[in-house]
Amino acid sequence: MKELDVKQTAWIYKKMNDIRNFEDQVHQIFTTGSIPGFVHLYAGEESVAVGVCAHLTDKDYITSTHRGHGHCIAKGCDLAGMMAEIYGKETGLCKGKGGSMHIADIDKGMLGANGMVGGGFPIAVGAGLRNKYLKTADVVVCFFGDGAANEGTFHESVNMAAIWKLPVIFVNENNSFAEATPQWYASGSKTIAERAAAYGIPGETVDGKDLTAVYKAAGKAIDRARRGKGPMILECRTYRNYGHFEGDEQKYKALDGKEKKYADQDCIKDFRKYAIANKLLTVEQADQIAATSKADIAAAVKFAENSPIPRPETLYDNVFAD
Amino acid sequence: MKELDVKQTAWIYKKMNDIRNFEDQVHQIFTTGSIPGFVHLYAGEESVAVGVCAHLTDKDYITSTHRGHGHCIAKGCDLAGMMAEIYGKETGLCKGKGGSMHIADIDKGMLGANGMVGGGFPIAVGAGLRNKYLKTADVVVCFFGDGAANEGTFHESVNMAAIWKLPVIFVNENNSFAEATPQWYASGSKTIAERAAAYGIPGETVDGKDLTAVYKAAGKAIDRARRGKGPMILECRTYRNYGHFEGDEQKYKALDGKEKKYADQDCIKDFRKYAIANKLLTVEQADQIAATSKADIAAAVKFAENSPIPRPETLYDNVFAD
Amino acid sequence: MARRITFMKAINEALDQAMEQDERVILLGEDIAGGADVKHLADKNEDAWGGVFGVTKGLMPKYGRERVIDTPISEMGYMGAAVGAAATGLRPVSELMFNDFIGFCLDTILAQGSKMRYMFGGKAKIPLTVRTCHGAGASAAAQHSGSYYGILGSIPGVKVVVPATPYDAKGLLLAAIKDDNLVIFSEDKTLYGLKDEVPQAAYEVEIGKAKIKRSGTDLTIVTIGKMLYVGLETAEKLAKDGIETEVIDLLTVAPWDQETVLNSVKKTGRLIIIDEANPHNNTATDIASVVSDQVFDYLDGPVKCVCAPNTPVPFATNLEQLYLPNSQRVMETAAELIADLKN
Amino acid sequence: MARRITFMKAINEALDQAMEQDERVILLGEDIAGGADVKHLADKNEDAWGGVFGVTKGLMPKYGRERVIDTPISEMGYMGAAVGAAATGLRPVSELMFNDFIGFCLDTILAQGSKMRYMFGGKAKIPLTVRTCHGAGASAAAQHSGSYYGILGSIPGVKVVVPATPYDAKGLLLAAIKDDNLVIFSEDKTLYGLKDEVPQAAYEVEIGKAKIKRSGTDLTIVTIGKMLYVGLETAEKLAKDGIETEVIDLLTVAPWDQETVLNSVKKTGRLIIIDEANPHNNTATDIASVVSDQVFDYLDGPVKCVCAPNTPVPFATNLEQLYLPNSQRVMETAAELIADLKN
Ligand SMILES: Cc1ncc(C[n+]2csc(CCOP(=O)(O)OP(=O)(O)O)c2C)c(N)n1
Ligand SMILES: Cc1ncc(C[n+]2csc(CCOP(=O)(O)OP(=O)(O)O)c2C)c(N)n1
Ligand SMILES: [Mg+2]
Ligand SMILES: [Mg+2]
Repeated sequence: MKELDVKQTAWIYKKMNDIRNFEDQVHQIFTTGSIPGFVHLYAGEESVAVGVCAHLTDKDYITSTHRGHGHCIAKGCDLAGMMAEIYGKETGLCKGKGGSMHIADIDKGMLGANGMVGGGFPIAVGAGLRNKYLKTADVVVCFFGDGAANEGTFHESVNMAAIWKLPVIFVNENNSFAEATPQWYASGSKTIAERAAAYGIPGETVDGKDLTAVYKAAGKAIDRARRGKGPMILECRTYRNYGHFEGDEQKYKALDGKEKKYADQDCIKDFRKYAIANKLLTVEQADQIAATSKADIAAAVKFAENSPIPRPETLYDNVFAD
Repeated sequence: MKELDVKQTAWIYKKMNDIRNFEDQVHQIFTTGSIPGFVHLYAGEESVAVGVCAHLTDKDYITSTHRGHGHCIAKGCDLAGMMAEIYGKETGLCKGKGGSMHIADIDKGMLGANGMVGGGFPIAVGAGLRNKYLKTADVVVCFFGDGAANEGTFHESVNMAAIWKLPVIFVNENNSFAEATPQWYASGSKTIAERAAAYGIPGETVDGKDLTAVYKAAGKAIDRARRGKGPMILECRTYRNYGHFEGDEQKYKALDGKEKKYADQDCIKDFRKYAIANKLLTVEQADQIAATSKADIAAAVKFAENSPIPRPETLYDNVFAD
Repeated sequence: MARRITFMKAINEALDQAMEQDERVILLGEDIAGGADVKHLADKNEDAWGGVFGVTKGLMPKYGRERVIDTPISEMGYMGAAVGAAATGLRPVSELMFNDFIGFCLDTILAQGSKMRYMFGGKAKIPLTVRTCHGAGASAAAQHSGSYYGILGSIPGVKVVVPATPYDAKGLLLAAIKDDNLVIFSEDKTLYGLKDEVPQAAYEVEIGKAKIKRSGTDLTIVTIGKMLYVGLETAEKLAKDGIETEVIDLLTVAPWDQETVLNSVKKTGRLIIIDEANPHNNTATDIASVVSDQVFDYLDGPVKCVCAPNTPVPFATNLEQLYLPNSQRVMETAAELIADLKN
Repeated sequence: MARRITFMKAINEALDQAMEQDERVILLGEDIAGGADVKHLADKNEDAWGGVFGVTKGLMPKYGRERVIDTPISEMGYMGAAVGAAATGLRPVSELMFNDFIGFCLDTILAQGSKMRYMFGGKAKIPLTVRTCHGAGASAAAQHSGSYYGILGSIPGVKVVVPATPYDAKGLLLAAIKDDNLVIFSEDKTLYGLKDEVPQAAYEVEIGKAKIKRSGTDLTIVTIGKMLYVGLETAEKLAKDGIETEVIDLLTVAPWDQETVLNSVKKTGRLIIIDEANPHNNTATDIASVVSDQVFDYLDGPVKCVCAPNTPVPFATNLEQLYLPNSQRVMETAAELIADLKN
């Protein structure tokens, strides 16, 4: 496993900023009505997607969720193409036909956001099977929420990955809530990680707001998977900054109880401090990265806004491959 | 929990014999071609169904599986009505429209055998919800196989029963195989019972060939559920005497390995010995019960054979309730 | 009956009145209250959401969490639990948030709830209502915009209703909950805000009966759900050309009302069915086949189906609008049928 | 081409040849080998079952457990894994033991496999074949005897084939595996023992093309799967009365071959479709609606569907035989259509 070095740190800090800026922008634009449908924002959870994907190459796969923007950005999807997709433009990564919940870029190893909670588990197992069958050392990361852990697909998929020792790392983003339902209500187990025992694989819970903790734990898990040691569950305790979707009043958030610790942390500020204190970034570099990120997102928005909507005839395209 | 007394012992010994004789008969008749379709026989696993159902009243519910004859008999379904059903006769418990895999008798608390592996879990949860909502002290027993424990419905249902503290006892019949697939291959966990931890509920494994062990553990679990303490998983290690279905060559059975201990035990002989040694039955009583059971099954076969096939117009009945 | 309420409120009121009338009625679904086990909400007896669209809002505060049950994200589990609760004497109403999630729980309908009574020789009764929503037009993309009432309606033992107005939504839902069978109640999510007159008192609209929403003698248009408005708009336009269109709101898609439809076609000799479902093996084609068979000799032209194309629902707004059947497409179709009338 | 093999063997041979030709082809399913991790079988490189009906027998010994993968009883899991493996470059063939289990895994087809390419703007390719079996007649009762190819065929992005002969089974399966799309290959379980001539060498039968199995000018009968034999039997009987029946084996139910069917009906003016599925919203009604629409002016009488009744499949043998469409029912239906010809 790579230790955090200067180059990696800059990459991480940029990606974290990209996600935050991207989501803050979408949050704002959404109120103007330019973005159709609904969006689920990843802001607040950046250290999970970035801390994990920092260990991946384009040949490694990830599966994602309805809250997929962060995973996409961390896995290298084009920011402008993503933004255009969210706007429903033909220049979007999916030609405007998928939207926020279905952004995908298979060439980058991004197997798709997924509108079905729990829909990604089996797909990740399939990609893991493929990697094992082709004897590659590539891995698959399956991101999933605390709510998704109660779907039957979780059980079936983790079990299959376990008995076949597939290179799949199940990364749980426990942000305390599934929509308006607390994890402590919906799960019989206290943590998600402890469910790993039901499949004879390791499970670990880390502070998902702490980039370095995620980075370290994910690095170990991914390494282990690359070496053919099989899957594990890595639970990252985190919190979403916004509502479940845009427009959510969030009456269920308590902020005095079990979730407070995670709600109060800003993973990007914390990582910045860490990086500077550990001489992995200078203040100037950090400011520079933050500024570049802002500019990149602004450019993405501009690209999206100036892009054409899909030509009508594309409605009928791509139902089947020829 | 009731201790095993003389009356209970006689009931148990009778039911165990009924199941064995019933299944042995079906096994024989099947070769003659009088029974249509396929049947999954319960012979060898009698102590599980009987040891558990000994604690239940008609107001308690059970859900069953494709291998349901034993559960039906233990829960009090009429032997002749069952046999007629398996023959596809109009006098059958389901008027010949269900067959072996769909025997049900809701008045007896028997919510149906089920052709879908894992199909019974959610139904058991629903019945448990009903019992809790109506503030009864009645329980639900959900019988399921080792193979069924890998269905997503297992996970979803046990979790729901756990968070709602429902009076549902999940009784696993671990007979080493799901069709031709060993439990040790298909499950990431060594035992089924240890999966209980993933839901914060107790799990226990007992020798499912030992009637007294099942009886004791089930009694405790059912008592606990009646007192509102919630669900648990009770795993009974057992073995089926016949193939998965009639006609199965059983090439996968090893009998030298992990399953040998359970394959070699005859739970009925063992229980007879135990009952006599503990003065719960005399030899004469035991012989008498065994003889009555034989006669009852013979009568059931005769009833089935002499019964009429369904009238053609019944094809269209009972799709909807009016 | 001057009171006007939304489609959503009409559904909420039906649930409320059904629960008031019968203690056996309970609700199950994801976030149908929301905020379970959140202390500050419990202290104030508040729900957090009342359903993702707010349809069930206020029911938990009134009836408590014993009767308005938030479930984990476990569709097969809680939908199957609803079947089990129904089989054992309750009258559950379970909510499948989007009909597109049917892929996670179809067994509970296909193999269990719809077949139990038959397989058990008439011994079971499954008084279960499944509320769900369908329909494109909300930019919800391919996995949240499908219309699958036709797939569900093909299953023996299942009744499927698709209301188009607040009045019928309330009455059909009350009837569904009273029905001793598995009834799927499929709501078009884009209609939730629609307001119309709805009586306060409880009433039932008969399941299995279509309604003639406009009488006519030249052409029959049968519509499903929201397509009613496309049908009415088209009828309006056609009236300007002197074509009198009979518009029938099907209301129940399984089993659909053959009598009303066939009688109308006997009169008009021409039929268009508007169905938002994908075009194959859907309710429209079923009606077309039955009508073409049963009243063949009355037909002055082919029965026409106007449906969504054979594609998933696209995200981009302009494509989604093209995807949905609209009055222009129906007009074009009608033009073929009524060419003789115009000459 | 004098070699005669069973329907089951034809399928087995197609799988074998596809695996031989292309390393990316892997098989997934419950007990498709059987006896995984049983030492005495491993020592002898034997499978225990080769599928519950023996269709995949011998493939594991030949290709190993890496390519013939026994799965846990986790339909949503392994069927979804097949989608994932297909999306990442393999060409999996997954077996759903009975099509009735679709309720456990529909999402993998409805929301994932069929929609990925569209939702992703053309970026994904899902070269996945799902083998399954349907059909009544084996006394397997309501949960193991349904015919759901029509439901699956209503989903955009899915192709569905239903072979009726060993020859077509082999050729269509090889074509399905070569196809870059999600193809459902639905086998009638009561045909497994049927023997017919099948070439040894690999060949493909084109997906989307129906076959005229008997030519005629008076009446067209379109059949799906096993119903071919009901159609042929009926044609034989009708021939005795001088009625020349064209029998078309549909082979692909989605997308079905409009050209062949429409051309035939243009010639004969009369059509009966025999479909074992339950009667509503099925392939038969779809064909009826399209034909009634497209060649309305050629029709000498209504298009007729002969299907299963709107009930689950009953267990008792006599009821099950009544449930299945048979030649007597088709003859009765034909009598109505050809009354004029006979006079
Ligand atoms: C199969 C399915 N069930 C339910 C939903 C509705 N839904 C969308 S997001 C969500 C909550 C997911 O919670 P979690 O897994 O914790 O992810 P988070 O939103 O917290 O990131 C639900 C219930 C869905 N999209 N798909
Ligand atoms: C949903 C579903 N998947 C698969 C099957 C096929 N099947 C019937 S029984 C069985 C094995 C069940 O094994 P287990 O749960 O251990 O029960 P046992 O037969 O050993 O009693 C399988 C796979 C089915 N009937 N339903
Ligand atoms: Mg969450
Ligand atoms: Mg077993």
